[in-house]
Amino acid sequence: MMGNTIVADLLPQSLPDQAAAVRSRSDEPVLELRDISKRFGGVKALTNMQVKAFPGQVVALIGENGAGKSTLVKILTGIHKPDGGQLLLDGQAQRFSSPQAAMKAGITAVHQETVMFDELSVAENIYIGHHPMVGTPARVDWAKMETDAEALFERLEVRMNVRAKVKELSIAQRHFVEIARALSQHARIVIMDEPTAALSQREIQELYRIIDQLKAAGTAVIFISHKFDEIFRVADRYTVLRDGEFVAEGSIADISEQQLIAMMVGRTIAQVFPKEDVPLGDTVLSVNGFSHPTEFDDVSFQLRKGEILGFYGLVGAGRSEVMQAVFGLTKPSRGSIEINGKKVVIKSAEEAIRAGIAYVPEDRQHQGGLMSMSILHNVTLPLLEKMGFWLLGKKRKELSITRDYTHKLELKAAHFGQSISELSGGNQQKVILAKWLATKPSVIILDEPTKGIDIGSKAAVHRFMSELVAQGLSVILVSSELPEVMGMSDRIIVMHQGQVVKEFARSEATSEAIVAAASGVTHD
Amino acid sequence: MTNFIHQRKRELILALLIALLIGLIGVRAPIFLTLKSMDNLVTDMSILLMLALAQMLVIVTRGIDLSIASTLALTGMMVALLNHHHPDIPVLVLLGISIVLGAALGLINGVLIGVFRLPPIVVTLGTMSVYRGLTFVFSGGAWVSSNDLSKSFIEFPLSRFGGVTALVWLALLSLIVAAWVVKYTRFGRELFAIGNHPSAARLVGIRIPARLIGVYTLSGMMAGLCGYLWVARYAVAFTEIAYGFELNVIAACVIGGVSIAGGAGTVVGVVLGSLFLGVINNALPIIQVSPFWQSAITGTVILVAVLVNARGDKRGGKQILPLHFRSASAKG
Amino acid sequence: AEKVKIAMVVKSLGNGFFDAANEGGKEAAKALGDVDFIYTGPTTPTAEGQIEVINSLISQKVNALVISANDASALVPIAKRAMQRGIKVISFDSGIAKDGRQLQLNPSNAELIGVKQLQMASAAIGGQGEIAILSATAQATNQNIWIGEMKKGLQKPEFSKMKLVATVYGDDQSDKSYREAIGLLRSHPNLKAIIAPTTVGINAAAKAVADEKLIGKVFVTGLGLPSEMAGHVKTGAVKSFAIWNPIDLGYSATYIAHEFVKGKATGKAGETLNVGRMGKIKVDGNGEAAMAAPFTYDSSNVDKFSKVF
Amino acid sequence: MTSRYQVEDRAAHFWKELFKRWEVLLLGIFVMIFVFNSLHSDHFLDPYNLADSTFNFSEKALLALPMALLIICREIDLSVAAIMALSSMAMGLANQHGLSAYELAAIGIGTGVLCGLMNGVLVTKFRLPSIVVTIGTMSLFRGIASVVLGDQAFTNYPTEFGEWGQGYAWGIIPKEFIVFLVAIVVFSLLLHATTFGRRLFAIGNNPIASRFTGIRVEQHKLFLFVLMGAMAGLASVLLTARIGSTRPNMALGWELEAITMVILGGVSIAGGIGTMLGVVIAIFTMGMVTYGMSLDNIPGIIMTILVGFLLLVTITVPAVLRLGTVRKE
Ligand SMILES: Nc1ncnc2c1ncn2[C@@H]1O[C@H](COP(=O)(O)OP(=O)(O)OP(=O)(O)O)[C@@H](O)[C@H]1O
Ligand SMILES: Nc1ncnc2c1ncn2[C@@H]1O[C@H](COP(=O)(O)OP(=O)(O)OP(=O)(O)O)[C@@H](O)[C@H]1O
Ligand SMILES: [Mg+2]
Ligand SMILES: [Mg+2]
Repeated sequence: MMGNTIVADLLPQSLPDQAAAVRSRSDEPVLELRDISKRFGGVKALTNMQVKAFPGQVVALIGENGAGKSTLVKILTGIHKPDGGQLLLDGQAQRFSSPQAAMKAGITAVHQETVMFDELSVAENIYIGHHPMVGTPARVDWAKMETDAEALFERLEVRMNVRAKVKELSIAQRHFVEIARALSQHARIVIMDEPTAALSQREIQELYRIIDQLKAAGTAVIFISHKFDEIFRVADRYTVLRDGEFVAEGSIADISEQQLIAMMVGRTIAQVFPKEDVPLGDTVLSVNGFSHPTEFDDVSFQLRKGEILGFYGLVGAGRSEVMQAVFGLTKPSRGSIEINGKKVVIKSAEEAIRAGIAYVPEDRQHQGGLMSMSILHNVTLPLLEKMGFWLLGKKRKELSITRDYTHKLELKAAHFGQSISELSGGNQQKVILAKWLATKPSVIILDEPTKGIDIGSKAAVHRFMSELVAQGLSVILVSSELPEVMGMSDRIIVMHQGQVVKEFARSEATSEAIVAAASGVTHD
Repeated sequence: MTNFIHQRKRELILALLIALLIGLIGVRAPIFLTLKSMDNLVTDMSILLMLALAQMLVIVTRGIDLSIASTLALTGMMVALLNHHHPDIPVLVLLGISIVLGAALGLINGVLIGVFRLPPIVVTLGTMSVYRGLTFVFSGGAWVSSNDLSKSFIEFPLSRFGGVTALVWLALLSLIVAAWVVKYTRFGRELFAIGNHPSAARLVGIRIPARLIGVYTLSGMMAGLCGYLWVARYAVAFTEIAYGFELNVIAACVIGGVSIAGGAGTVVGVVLGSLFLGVINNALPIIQVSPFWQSAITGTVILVAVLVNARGDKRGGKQILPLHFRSASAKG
Repeated sequence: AEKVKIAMVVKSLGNGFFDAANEGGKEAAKALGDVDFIYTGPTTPTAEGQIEVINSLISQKVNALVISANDASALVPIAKRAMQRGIKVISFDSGIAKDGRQLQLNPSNAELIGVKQLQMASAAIGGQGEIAILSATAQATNQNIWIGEMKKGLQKPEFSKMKLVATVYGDDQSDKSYREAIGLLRSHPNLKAIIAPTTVGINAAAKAVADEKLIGKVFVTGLGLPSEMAGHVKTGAVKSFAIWNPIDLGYSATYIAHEFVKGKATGKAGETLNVGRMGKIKVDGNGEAAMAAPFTYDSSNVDKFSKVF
Repeated sequence: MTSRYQVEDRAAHFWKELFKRWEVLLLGIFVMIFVFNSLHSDHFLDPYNLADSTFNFSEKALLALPMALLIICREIDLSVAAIMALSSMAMGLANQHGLSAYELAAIGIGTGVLCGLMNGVLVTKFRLPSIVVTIGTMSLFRGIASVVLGDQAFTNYPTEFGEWGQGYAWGIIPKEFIVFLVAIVVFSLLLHATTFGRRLFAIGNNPIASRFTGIRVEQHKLFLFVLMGAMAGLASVLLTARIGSTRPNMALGWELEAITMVILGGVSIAGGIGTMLGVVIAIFTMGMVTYGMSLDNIPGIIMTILVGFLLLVTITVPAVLRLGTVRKE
């Protein structure tokens, strides 16, 4: 499979022989994991876990944060070696000694982390690790690589300049490059670990279409997501795991969302969006005519005490940039901010924190967490200023603050001295949330606060938001999840290409109207 | 065309600067512009260029090789001693030996960095001391001077083929090989991928340890080859030869726009960077700038070059030298 | 009886000149019978390095230090501390300032060295033409003294037709010295001779002249070791060069140190020192003593001496 | 509301973890070397000799302490030794105008501050990698010293000034060493007991997230470069006082020795990790290794082999162990 990729068979659907063969025994799993265990030091990530994947079917892996989903993916792709258990491919036991071995066996993954090489071209990003070669002495066949890549995107019906450097692409475009990479390898099994986390509604639709194409071609898909609407849309089967252990599996057709949730968390969750009504007070934050040379233009809004203000828009609409400017991280070219009716100038995050604003960024790996620092040090970092110059003898105080806030968010960790790189994605997010809540802000800006968080914790975050506003805080909720925005917000502001296009009161918001506004459709 | 200019902006600016510099020097000392002087210039910068090309491949992986000057001294001393004691070993064999020796020394770096995942700057700082010390141990601190070396040994680097010195031919060959490696081999392409995003490189199945071992071995090989060339060219070997030369090599890369953060760098840039330093080193004695000024001028040039290079290049989260495996455990 | 510990501290290890001086020191130790001889020095020729070495020698309670200094004044404090602890301090070759030693043994007299080099250059180029100097580092004490003497010498009528056009520094690095030499040849097309009073420099200059195919047009001379220079004498790039005998120098310095330890010498002005096989040497008003005039080597004798040092 | 999960305050095997720490390993090495030296040489345990041995590393150690802070912050300064040369030159110039010892020291440290400021501004304002900037300023600073000094040396410093570098307190402990001890206390407190220090760790860990958390990353870095410059100036004051002479090539190569001390001390070159205790133990270990060897008159270059080897071994051993456990999984 190294040098002789042919454009025509890039997509599995044009592999009639193989597809037919696979389909003929589609009741046999193409891939099966039995009794897989994996520990990281003292942490049991997986215990006797089992999964089956069938050709032409999508199996959804469902579990809370830290349940072991990503670990499973890494075992399947040869990145981690399991401590015990069996991996069967077409009924044959296999051991992957390296990622290459897994790739050769036809397993590819779109990982939860971005796997992108900024300085390299789109085409090369797809073929890195398995460049097509030509001639003697063998050399990289650039021409073929580029035409093949173009053909791939044509099949995906995505427009893409394959010679562009990846650093010039948008987040969504990058995602398609990753998907194209997975497809470029004749995979029989494609794994997608939270592929939709950074995609907009429209792009998610695109993805569904691609998954359907894969299924039609007999490819087995393993799909990981925390969003149930997606799971019910794409999956044929489900496998639930809890705390690294197998719980149940079956056909999606035979099960309801409530049942899945119950299996996943081991209890039932009453209400996902428990927004309580809170009387609104005076305006606490007022942003007037904020502009930026490239990112956004003339953005104004008011936030009242006890209010949750939702910001909706497609990825790239500029919401994050506006919030970062409010938080003093970037400098607006024009505009002013008033807090409690008084004009303030915020030139740095430090001043913003002092003014009572907190900002929970969307990119937790790069902007949020201090990955190799402990939970304790992460949570207390923004509080240091208040602690004074000397830290001697203040450990007890730091611990009690950390305990308070992480407890409320149901953090799962061994101890507070643990570095947060050892936590699962969702638990990292909880630490970061705890850090900001501990600053006791009067305005808290949450940028995609539940991205990658499991449903139980998501409910906890939402409940917590309600509690916050009940205590008199004000919340700005930036989210690309429509149900979340609609469920939680008192008011919804929709942005499109750097501008505020529409504002909805809670009562008048309908999903159709919001999506239309976000896509730039104007019909007044 | 405009695209070309856009992509190659740095290189074009640098090339213009060099042309300007050569012009200015020529006005002051026309002798600098003679063919003979130019011939001397390219001969003189050959070793710098060869080492810088190898160093570029290392820096591209987010690494650095501080041990090259010591490797050069050690292999240079070994082949000089060999030649002294066994004058009948042909020069080409010695050339081969110096390459193999250098490769072995580089391999040690490579294994420590690739297999044991140790930071390159620390490993090569350590081997830099060790290799330099071993040079002293093997030579007993004594010189091997021109009288101890055979005529053919000394003459090879400056012997001319088609009017051009062997040194320049070797540099040209290295240049072609480096350009080929960077553009047309999996090895070369994967070095860039590793430098761009090490943990992602692992996920797409690049064998990082093997690649790193390869690139440090290559760097050692080049240093070994240059060890022979250096000793033969200056007809003397002693413990301190090429002391501190690794910084010149790194400076040549940096001036040529190789990003110390890894993942970016071009062969053309490295050639221009080496040329820049070569011109300055050669011209200052000729235009009779007081020798006391040389160091200050070199320093200023490096600073100006990086300032020019860096404009518009805003890479956040920079490190001294970002490591390969650090983000592998960071999850998301 | 208790052995006398004498330590020779040189500018840097791995220098052929000092290795030869070491031989001389060992010879003296053997001749004297009751001497424990230590040969040491820093790796790079810096004053700080020498100070570290001397520090440890003081700790070892040696009886005498024989030092060739990298910096005349920087070694004064540590040498004073040594003297306070009863250690005799003698400098040789490159001296320590007067406060920091009991005697300075010059290999020769600075004026003689300067003039000698001018004479060799003059003989090589027929008494007239442009000459240049390629020195070591700009800080080297002895280099600078000799350069000063050469500049004085050029005022004399017999050298009046020679013109010093440049003084450059190769930092005792072969590549830099080589490049500086090439620079001299380029920028001074009428250059006739390069005087390099340093072993790295004279080697590099000779190589540069040979590579530039200027043998017979430009002559290199200066101070070098026969073993290192023999090749260049053969090619003709160097007609003659000079050096005092470093073995004799090491021998004398060690011998004198022993005299000091035994209380047979004090370093007073006008004192006559007994230097074993070298005879007697007189101390001048500055507390300095000079050994002998430098010896000239050319094609007639270089092979013989290259086997010795 | 109660959480479903229990999170302990600290690791269950806290003490077991402690023994795996780098500092403990280093301390073991230090004790071994100390014992070996005492058995091997009669002169080693002499208190006067031990006190004198600190002359060999006190000034380098003053460079290592702030260097540790910089490296924890993901920066590096290769120009420190060159700053020392330039500071010394400034003091030499001032000395020619007959300034007092205190004024000379102020000028030395002030020059260091200016040099550090220049490094800091180039790194933080222009966002250049510090390794590149300081390779450039290294040439520049030493170059300026060389331009001013030429082939001359500045000497004749006041006696009182010389006393700071050469003198002893209570007749036995070198004054330089006392300066170093004070610096240890100050730097340890700064890094481990203040919010400033905690922020340095945060910056080294993730500069972007630190900025998002309200830390003025660039100001902290700028301050560290200035501090580094000031300490290099202080080291220069002591060195100049000790040797009573200024030359452009003074303290040549000390930057690498200081960095070696820091890395040996367990500070991660990737930033964010390290302790002052480790660095201090590393300084003493290196000091004792070289002192022990020099009592045997082993040439310095052999010592560099040993120090290089020590560096490689101390980083490789934990890596080999780590690799072993990974294999077992
Ligand atoms: N490299 C590692 N070192 C230590 N522990 C790890 C490592 N990788 C994962 N773990 C632990 O294994 C468990 C499972 O993590 P994993 O990332 O598989 O969860 P997940 O189901 O993907 O969660 P999420 O939905 O939050 O992404 C967690 O407790 C996590 O802390
Ligand atoms: N063309 C592009 N090239 C590179 N990066 C881009 C591009 N477009 C957007 N990005 C990056 O993608 C991220 C998301 O874009 P942005 O923050 O502007 O959108 P948003 O409205 O905040 O979207 P969301 O919050 O839903 O992600 C930003 O960090 C931005 O820098
Ligand atoms: Mg996951
Ligand atoms: Mg955004």
